[in-house]
Amino acid sequence: MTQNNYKDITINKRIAMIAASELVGYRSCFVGIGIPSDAACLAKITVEKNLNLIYESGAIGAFPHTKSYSTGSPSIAHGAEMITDSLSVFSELQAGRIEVGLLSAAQIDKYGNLNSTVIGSYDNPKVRMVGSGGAHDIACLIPNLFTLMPHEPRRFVDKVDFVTSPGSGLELDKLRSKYKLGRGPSLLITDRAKFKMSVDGWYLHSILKDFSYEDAIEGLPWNLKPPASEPIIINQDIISSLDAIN
Amino acid sequence: MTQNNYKDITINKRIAMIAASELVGYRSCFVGIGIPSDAACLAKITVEKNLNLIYESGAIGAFPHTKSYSTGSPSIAHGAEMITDSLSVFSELQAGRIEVGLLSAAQIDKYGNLNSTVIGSYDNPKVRMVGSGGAHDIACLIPNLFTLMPHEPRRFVDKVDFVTSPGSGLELDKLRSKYKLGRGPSLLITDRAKFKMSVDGWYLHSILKDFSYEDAIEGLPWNLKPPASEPIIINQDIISSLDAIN
Amino acid sequence: MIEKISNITEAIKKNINDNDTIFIGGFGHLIPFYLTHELIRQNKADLTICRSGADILFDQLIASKIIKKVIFGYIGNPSVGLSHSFNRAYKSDIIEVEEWTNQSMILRLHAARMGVSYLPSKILQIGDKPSNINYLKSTICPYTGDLYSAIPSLKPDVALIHAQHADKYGNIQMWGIDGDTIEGALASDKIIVSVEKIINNEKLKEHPEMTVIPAHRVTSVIELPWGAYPSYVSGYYSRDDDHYMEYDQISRDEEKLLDYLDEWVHSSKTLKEYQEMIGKERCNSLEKGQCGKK
Amino acid sequence: MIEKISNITEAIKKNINDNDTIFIGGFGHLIPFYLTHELIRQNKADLTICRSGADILFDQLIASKIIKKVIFGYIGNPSVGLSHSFNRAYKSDIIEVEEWTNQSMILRLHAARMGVSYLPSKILQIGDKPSNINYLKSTICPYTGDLYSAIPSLKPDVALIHAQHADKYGNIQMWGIDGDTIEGALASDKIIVSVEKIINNEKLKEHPEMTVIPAHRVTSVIELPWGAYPSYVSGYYSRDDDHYMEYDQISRDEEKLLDYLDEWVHSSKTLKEYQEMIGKERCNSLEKGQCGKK
Repeated sequence: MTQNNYKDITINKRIAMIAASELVGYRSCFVGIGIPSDAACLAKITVEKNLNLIYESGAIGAFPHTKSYSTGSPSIAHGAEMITDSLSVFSELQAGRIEVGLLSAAQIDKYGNLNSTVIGSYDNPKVRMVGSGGAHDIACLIPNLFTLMPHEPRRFVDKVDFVTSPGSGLELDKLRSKYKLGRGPSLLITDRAKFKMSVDGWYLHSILKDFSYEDAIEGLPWNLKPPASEPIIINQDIISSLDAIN
Repeated sequence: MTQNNYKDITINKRIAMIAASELVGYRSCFVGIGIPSDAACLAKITVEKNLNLIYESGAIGAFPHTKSYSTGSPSIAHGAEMITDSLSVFSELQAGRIEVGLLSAAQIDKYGNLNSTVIGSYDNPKVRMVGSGGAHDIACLIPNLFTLMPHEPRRFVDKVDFVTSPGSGLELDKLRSKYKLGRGPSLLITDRAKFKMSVDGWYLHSILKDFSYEDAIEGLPWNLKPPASEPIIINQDIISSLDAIN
Repeated sequence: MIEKISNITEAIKKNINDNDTIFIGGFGHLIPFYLTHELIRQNKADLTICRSGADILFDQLIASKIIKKVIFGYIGNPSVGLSHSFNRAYKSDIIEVEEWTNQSMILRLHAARMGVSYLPSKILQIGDKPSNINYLKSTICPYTGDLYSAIPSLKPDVALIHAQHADKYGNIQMWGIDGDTIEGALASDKIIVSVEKIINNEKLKEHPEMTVIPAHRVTSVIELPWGAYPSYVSGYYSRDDDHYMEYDQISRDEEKLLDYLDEWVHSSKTLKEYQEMIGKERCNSLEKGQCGKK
Repeated sequence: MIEKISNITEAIKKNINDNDTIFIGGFGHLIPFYLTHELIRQNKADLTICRSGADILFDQLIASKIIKKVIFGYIGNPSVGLSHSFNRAYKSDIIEVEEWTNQSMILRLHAARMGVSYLPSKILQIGDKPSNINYLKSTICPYTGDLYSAIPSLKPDVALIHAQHADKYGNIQMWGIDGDTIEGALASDKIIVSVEKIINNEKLKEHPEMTVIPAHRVTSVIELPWGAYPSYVSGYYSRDDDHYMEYDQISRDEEKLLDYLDEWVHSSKTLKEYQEMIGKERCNSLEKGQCGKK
């Protein structure tokens, strides 16, 4: 499978495989349903067997083998090493005891602010979405935050309509330090590239093999220079295990 | 057994039987080891079958059949309907969800202040005792507090050496209201009599059958008038069940 | 001992008043659908409903126009889509909304459970705050000077929850995913519980660590097997994911949703009718589905 | 997966430094006697020990002169009498003391577990405060104006606890009386656990609701059957009440106590020696004694 063109892999799996590569070295990961959960599962069965998956429903050491609709789904409970309550999990989060978190959202901006609340104004929105859930809490508290987004240009904006989950950058960094919060999103992973955070917002760090610079920035509203780093090549173990995730 | 002279009953059982009589109508009781536990068990098997016994160790709906040394002893866990943690039990206490509490101590004063910390000064005591445990917390928070004391005159003082568990009376009532606390001790039960709380401290409410006014106040330092109420006669069911407690 | 076993009509009629604030249990798991539907059948009015993550049961209550206010951290149809009835009500301003986050909702309930009027937390100090919680205040640690949000307590009048087992005195046993169900129940003044099965007190005492709410805190217990359908019950039956997906389509259309509510709520006046709506075949299949430890 | 199984010498040597603050688990039940005795055998220095209700294990540590400070809500020999070594040390001013109440100790640990530097509580506003906690401050609810004590968090460096089971990855399973054991463990930076039995991961996952500490939080696991003697372990053995009563007599006399420590601690260099001190007959009798669910 090494000869494969990465473009033949589905969008969600491409995001999951890049994210899984980034989870090496972590022991505990706060995950939500969807691509975050897939990425963490993929890491756990390949490059980071020591990773403990933690869901806000209270499942710890979980490892869902089938599609999960809710963090409280049977597949999350099934095979978990521990089931406690949400208070315990969020307490661990606030105490800085969970190392890394993965989030997705409807919109992301230049500083990694995420929006899952409204498109338009809060009181009179065009689209009313599901709200924060635990996303705000994770974005504030987790020491290391990775944001995962399919490369759909409408999701990438200069300024999100509503800051559900706060980002990073010069202004927010000061507040994060003042309130003793996590350092905010350090990484943005799309299905085409990897972006890292600087005081001036996201910069393009590296591009997935088989994709061009133009692919990586296509339709994104930010000013993004070509990356200094080599193309992203994914560990063969991860590629071989992609069928194990949904 | 109705003809029995109450003086033939042991001191601890006499206290327990009066206290058990007072527990009618309550649904939940915070109990410690010793006479409090005995009294609550006695009530539960006789006059108040609906009483749920709650121990600070986290045992709820407990019903120890053998002697317990610690609130965490096997006999407390054995046959309990629920075992949770101490945080939960103290939370229920602070939320006003436990109706009545029973406490004992080394010293008691006129306003129901209890001492289980030191005899003498705190920093340089004659006797250093075990400290509050949960006693301070119960005395502050429980809506209804009964104090149980063997009639040993040295335990009854004008002013306790250290207020481990705060009492009642004019001054403390104001503070209890300011801090939204429980109303403090309303009842003192000895093996000879029952005392109730007024703004001026304890008054002698009634005397156990077979004991005299002189017996009831013997060696007590407070100014106690003869009671207006009839002698205390204990429900026959309670008397018949005294063998069930230690 | 006082026996707490009741029937659903009486339990809801006696214990829930118009204008009450109601915590509804279930975090993906153990959502008290049938018990809560009784609020709709009895046409209660001006209720406030609350929990951290709310799913389609909240949508149904809002569609039934018995809700004055909703307090939540998340509201949607998990992994499927939006809460369409909530969204319609939100846009047309016919319900009050108080929007928090999951952690802050849980801390609100935890504060009430612990008997204090607020708890300090690091969250909700940066980012946008929904205008409905502009009243949120801050607090400062007197030792470290650390700055916190002061998360205000939320003490519901009544909790409606579903669990696996209870004894007749009202001791409640539950296992599997809890989320904020126990926290919300213990925060509430009254607790009404539907269970898959009433078991006897001796059997219950074999596993005191499985008891999550003690008898003296419980108002009423009702035996309602399948009462958590289309959510699931560990040890009993799996989640009907298809039902949730179909609900997404149905609830986009107000007319279709009224038909759905007529079938699944108004016409299911007895538990037997609800079980018939689910159907024998589906029951069999869900009992065989993944649902965790017996 | 990282394996956490260790031996007692290494676990204590590597993970505990002089001057550390150590939470010691066990509330009547599951007191980690043998594991904690290793602190004495290794002659650690200037330790601070803490928990809510402390019993004779604290007395032994104080008698061994390795303790600089003790933080507690209760200290004694439950239902039997006083902590004589503590009392001698208290009167001769050779240890620092910080005396709270059981609820405030638990709230201190709960604050650390929740990641905040204080929690509001109604207690400790009236009555006498031990002079050692004159530093206690107050706080006020910004919504209701309610007045509270600000209970400061307490985050121990290490927790030493005993439980029934662990798997080799460090998932810990426990049942029966907990008290503040889990709260104190989760509040701590490192967690060292002795267990009656190592079980395999598959068996552990049959009961995920019995897991109380997840693998990634645990530093070391050591299999030490009878490690909680003379306290007890639900499902394994009962409490040796006689030992506690004899200890009261022995610990009144410093000479006798040194002999006791020599036998039960210094000479019990291996677990086998400790078990021999207990004796086969006593073990058999305690296994048959009341000890709760298997």
